Amino acid sequence: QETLKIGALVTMSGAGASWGNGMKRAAEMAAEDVNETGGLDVGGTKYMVEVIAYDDSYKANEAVTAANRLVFEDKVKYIIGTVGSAPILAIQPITEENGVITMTLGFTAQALTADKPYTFRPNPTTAEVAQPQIDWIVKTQGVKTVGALFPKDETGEAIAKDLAGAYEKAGATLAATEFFERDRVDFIPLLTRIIAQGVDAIELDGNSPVTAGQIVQQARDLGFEGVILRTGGPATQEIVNVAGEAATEGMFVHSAFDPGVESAKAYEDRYVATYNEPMNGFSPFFYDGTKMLFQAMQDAGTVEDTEAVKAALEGISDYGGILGTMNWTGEDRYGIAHQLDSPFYIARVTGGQEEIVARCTSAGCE
Amino acid sequence: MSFLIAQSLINGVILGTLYLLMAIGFTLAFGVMRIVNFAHGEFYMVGAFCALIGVTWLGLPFPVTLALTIAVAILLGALVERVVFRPFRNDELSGMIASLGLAMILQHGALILFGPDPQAFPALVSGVFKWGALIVPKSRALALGVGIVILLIFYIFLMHTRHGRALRAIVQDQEVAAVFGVRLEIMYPLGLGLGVALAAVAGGLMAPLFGVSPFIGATPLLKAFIVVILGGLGSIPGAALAAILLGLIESFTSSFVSASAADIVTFALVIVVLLVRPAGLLGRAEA
Amino acid sequence: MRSDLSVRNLVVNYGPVRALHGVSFDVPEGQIAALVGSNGAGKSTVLKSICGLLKPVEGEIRVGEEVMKPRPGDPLRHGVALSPEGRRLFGRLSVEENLMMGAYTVKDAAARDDMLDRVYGYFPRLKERRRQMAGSLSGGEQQMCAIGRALMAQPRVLLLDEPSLGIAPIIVAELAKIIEEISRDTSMTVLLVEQNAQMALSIAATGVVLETGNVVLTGTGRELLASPEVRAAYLGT
Amino acid sequence: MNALLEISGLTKRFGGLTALSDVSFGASEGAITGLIGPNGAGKTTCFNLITGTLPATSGTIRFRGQDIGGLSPHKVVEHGLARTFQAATTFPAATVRENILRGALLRHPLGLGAMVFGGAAARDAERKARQTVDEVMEALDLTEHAHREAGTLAYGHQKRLGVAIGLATRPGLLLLDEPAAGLNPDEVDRFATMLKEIRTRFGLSVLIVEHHMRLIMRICDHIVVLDHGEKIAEGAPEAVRDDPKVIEAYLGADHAK
Amino acid sequence: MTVVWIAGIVLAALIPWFTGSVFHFHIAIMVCISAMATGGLAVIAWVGQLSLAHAAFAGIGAYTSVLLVTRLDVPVLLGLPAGALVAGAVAFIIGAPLLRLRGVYFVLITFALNELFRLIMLDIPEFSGGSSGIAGIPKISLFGVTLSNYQSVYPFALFCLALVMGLLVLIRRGQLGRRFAAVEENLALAESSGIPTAKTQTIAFTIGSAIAGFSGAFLAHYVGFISPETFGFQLSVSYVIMLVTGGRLALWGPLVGALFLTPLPEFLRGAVEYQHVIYGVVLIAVLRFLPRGLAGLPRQLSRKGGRG
Ligand SMILES: Nc1ncnc2c1ncn2[C@@H]1O[C@H](COP(=O)(O)OP(=O)(O)OP(=O)(O)O)[C@@H](O)[C@H]1O
Ligand SMILES: Nc1ncnc2c1ncn2[C@@H]1O[C@H](COP(=O)(O)OP(=O)(O)OP(=O)(O)O)[C@@H](O)[C@H]1O
Ligand SMILES: [Mg+2]
Ligand SMILES: [Mg+2]
Repeated sequence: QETLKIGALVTMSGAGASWGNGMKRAAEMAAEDVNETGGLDVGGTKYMVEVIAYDDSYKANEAVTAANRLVFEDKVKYIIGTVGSAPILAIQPITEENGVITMTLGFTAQALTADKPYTFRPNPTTAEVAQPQIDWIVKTQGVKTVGALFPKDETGEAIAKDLAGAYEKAGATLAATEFFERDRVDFIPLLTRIIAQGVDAIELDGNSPVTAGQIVQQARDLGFEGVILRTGGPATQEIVNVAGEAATEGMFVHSAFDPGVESAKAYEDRYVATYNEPMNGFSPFFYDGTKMLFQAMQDAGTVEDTEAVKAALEGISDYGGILGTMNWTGEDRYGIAHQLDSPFYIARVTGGQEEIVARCTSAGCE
Repeated sequence: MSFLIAQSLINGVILGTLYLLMAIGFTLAFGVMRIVNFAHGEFYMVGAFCALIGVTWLGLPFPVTLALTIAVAILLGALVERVVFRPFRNDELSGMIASLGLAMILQHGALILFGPDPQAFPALVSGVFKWGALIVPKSRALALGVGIVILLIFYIFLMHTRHGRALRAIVQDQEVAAVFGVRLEIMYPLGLGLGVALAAVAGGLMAPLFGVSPFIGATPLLKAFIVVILGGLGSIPGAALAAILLGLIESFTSSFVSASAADIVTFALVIVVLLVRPAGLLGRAEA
Repeated sequence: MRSDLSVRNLVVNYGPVRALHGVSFDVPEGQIAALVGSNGAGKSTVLKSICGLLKPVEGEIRVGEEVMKPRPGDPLRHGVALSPEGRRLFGRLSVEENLMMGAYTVKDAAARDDMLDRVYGYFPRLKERRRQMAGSLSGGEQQMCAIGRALMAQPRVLLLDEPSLGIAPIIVAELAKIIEEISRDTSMTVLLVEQNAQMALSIAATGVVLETGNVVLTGTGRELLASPEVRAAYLGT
Repeated sequence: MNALLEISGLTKRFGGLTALSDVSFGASEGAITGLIGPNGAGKTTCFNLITGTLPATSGTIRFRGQDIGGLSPHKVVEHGLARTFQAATTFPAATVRENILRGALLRHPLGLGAMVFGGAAARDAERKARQTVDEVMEALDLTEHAHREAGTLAYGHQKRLGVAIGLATRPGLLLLDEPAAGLNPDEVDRFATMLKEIRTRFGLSVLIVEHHMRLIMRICDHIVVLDHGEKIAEGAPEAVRDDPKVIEAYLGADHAK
Repeated sequence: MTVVWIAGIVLAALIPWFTGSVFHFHIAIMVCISAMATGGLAVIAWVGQLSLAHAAFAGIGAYTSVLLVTRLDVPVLLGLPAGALVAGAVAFIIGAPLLRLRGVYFVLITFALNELFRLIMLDIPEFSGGSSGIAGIPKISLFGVTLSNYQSVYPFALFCLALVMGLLVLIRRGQLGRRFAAVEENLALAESSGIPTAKTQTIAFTIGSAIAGFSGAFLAHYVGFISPETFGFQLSVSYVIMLVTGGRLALWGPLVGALFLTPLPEFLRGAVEYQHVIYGVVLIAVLRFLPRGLAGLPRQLSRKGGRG
């Protein structure tokens, strides 16, 4: 019996910690699953899976040091991480050169390119999910002009661009966009201006849960009565925590998670029971992603030859994950099909809870 | 347009006062005790968690919670003074760096205890005051009112009582102050305790507005830095002026130019002020 | 309560260097004593030890019957106040706030205000400058403020370290009168360290001469003034 | 005697307070000039203006015929004007020798390269500077303290060290702010002798602020009296001592004898 | 004393070759880079100033070199000194007004400056890559030979560090160091002893910031990725921590600080949750029990031994 080490290079301190913990725990639970059955059976050898978790504090330099340690010291061939865009770009020279398969959350488009064959992204980004949802919202809610606030960072800027295009296509306009420094807590002046432009809706995609919550609350305080929506970034519970039930009532959110789906619900329950914290919305993707990685190893019959594992991973299709059926896409957008496509939903918040109002695929909603 | 100007003015003044409240404990530690307290934001965070525990876990009324928060914070501050800052009383730089260590301990301690996610904090009041088109959210008005009262009490204590005077004296010459009967072993912990208490009260008051999580300390620290630089070392009126100015700049640039411009303008102003008036807007030059 | 000051066998070190080698002397209640000696003799060291700023290696300091603990603050409780060498004002407090710091432990507000008026009476200059930051005062003004601050404590034993330092001649004469007057009116015990031995010894009942950490001569002020050694060494005539 | 330092119409205001108002006087080559006056008269302020520590509100300051108003202090020192401070001021953590050496280097300027990389010029400069230091220490009787840290010296010695640092810059005019404060009369006398010696030995002129009338009367060739920021008298020591205005403002009746 | 120091440091420098671990090479390279940057900060500290804008100057050096190399095809070997030069030039220009402030005021204004740098870089994405930064930065190459692996970068890093430390030794021992010390101890007296304090401080600030620029450029080419966030306030703080832990005024302080604090997180990385708490505790303990920093430890020990 042997040990298979998997690295979790995620953010566990600072503001990205919610995501990082969600990812790390997903990997741990996936490992627990196979360890309980006596280990992962690859080509006749049983491997006990061990997750080695390091914190990158959402910083590129830290991530590089941690990646070096994982790759050269711990000799891992698989890394779950990173959370942030800058860290993934910073560690790719190491992971790609050494053939380390990496599963990142980082939203940057540059994370997936044809010359980075070992990087995969098991969660959909705005680029994937925005269009169908926006089409649906524009159609059903009669939204014409939209205002949006984004953090002035890589993710915020990328999302702003994607969304502007998506609204345009849907026949509405992203009329007012504002970028702000991350630590900002007061949005009243920005909202004052946006609302004064007479927008029908406010879009919150790209903001951290705390920020999104503050924006919702302050917008409602200012008497904004239009639609508030968030077409990406599952974090409804956190937003409700910050803004309160009253302010979030009727808000539309993106959700990857249908509590009606048995396996998904089971995962959430297990998560909460194990860690005694609410589940982060990205966690299920990385659980599925890790599981797919295991399957790829089994398909390839090796844990050492990551080239073969990579090929096997790329070959998986119609994977039955806890969130639904999953496939690799992204050839046309990124030049490499390393982007996972999975079903998702539009939910309305009522009484602090998500209530699914539309089911979507990349083709469209309802 | 004139509506937007009036609303921006109101927003700016309110925001400035909230910033003042966030900053004032730092001003005390810095201007009076000569500690550049990088853990200030974490004490704000601790205050917010105290309020959270009081209101949601223990179900206490908000005023009671606030009073308890102050008590806890004074004790915490006194303890921290004893354990961390005492050896650095005459060494500003080492004290400053020790406070960085303290900040790490507090933030990650909170992370271990409470997890990274923001916590739900029930709104105390909801709705807005309206005058024509002008709007003031009631939640802010409340924080503002309580904040101003606390600031006034604090100002009177520091400037017009003998203990306040003693606090200001010990930093300049603790030996001589002791010779005249000031009890250092009480005054130092008290001074820092008050600074911490002010930070914590700010955290408690603003928890309903801005949420509670282990990471909320960054903003108050940044604002406190700016307010202190602009306002001048230990000058409370200076801090007040600077905070309002900061609020107005943020409000007006955000409303009329763009949000990212607000920060650049703020920092550029900080640098210009320091160059033109090194002691800050109302600060007095070092003797 | 008696307030005579008695120093017994005081030994003080700075690191490895011994500054006082067993200094003993007494100042009777209500009298003025002058401590004279050349630079580095250890006069300031004696005063600092009395008010608890230095911890003696050996020796005992009493006010009346009570032995004082060698830490700052305790001597004040026994009524000892100091106007230190180098003034050491609270530079960023105003003149008046400095004076009020002197009266930090004085509970009786009326007595305190009364004393403030008296100090302003002695040094009208301070009254003119009461709102000015002490750090920006002229040297002599600072000296007056330091003396005033010590007076504000309403001590029974007043320690003055070179009060005439940097003070204009016209005020020095004044100062001697003030010290005499205070001591007489309030039966305050005064220990005066002075380079201006002429002035100090002429108002002192007792004189103590210190040389390299040892007491070499004691006597009444008058005796010392007349003593040829003292005249040669400290009066420059 | 030529006027080495000429001050005319010097005025300094701090906010509403006029610390110095339209003061004019001079200091002659080779002479010791006294600057006296009651506390707060503006003497130290006057020094601060001459040496560039504070900017003057108005007035001109000429040294050897050159206008040195508005120059920064280190430039003023280069012109040959050194000063000591009223409070004992030293480099507390350095030894006495090192303290004086820091002043002595002024007369042996080096390029940035030589300062970092050394070389013959740097060694030469250092050697010459050390010579100056030895001379100064001897003249001011500090040799026995050469290796002590300045911060541990008794007050009186620290003041003398201050004079030594100033002297090491080889000034033409030395400005002394109460150099004898804290000395006993005997030491004052010795200081007076010492000062006269160094004046001849180093070819100095001196402008001195002091409250020790003995010292002033003994050594000064010329005295300027300030009161409330204004010049109230000027002249030979005896004349100044007997001037009723000076007696009233500064000396007091006791000195009139 | 110096001999002991040098022997210890040479031994420490050899560790990666003994263990042969690639990761240890990485850590050793990071130590070199941090030690250089901290060395620059030390030069500024010698005139009594603490700069919280040190990361910004590292950033200026990094961006200068990266832009020269990627846009103008300048060889990296020239890019590194160019980074130092530009950082130094910027420091020289803004130094004069900034350095009128001292003590905590200088700390605060440099803090503001670092933030301003970050914000401005975020606002000019055409040069800085904005918040997504610049990835795929060319590796260091010497006369056409690319230092492609860690084992080959390390000797070069050691060489650069030796240069920087050599410069520090020369400054400290020479006349310039004497002037720095005078300014640090008593500015007013230094000025009136004929030392041009403003100029002296500017020189220190320029040299220190140029060294920071060099280290930043090195970092950029080594790590291969930079963004404005890389050179944020946090990095400045970590340099300050290294300096003070090592010993603020000790010649070997920066090196010792970097040597201690760069690997320290690695010992704690396993204790995921507690590592930052432990780090904080260690920091406070070092400050408290070793007031002269780690570099002062031998002296402190020998003194204790001598007495007891
Ligand atoms: N902090 C110190 N560290 C080491 N030695 C000191 C310290 N303070 C004073 N000394 C030494 O102790 C001796 C006595 O100093 P002290 O200040 O008591 O003298 P003093 O009589 O007051 O002289 P002065 O008339 O100059 O004020 C001197 O030799 C002095 O150098
Ligand atoms: N920075 C300042 N701000 C306000 N007032 C000041 C400042 N500096 C000095 N003064 C005032 O200016 C006047 C002149 O001070 P200066 O120090 O020149 O007096 P001086 O003649 O040297 O007195 P002394 O003999 O007591 O040292 C004093 O009344 C003093 O209080
Ligand atoms: Mg003395
Ligand atoms: Mg004076």
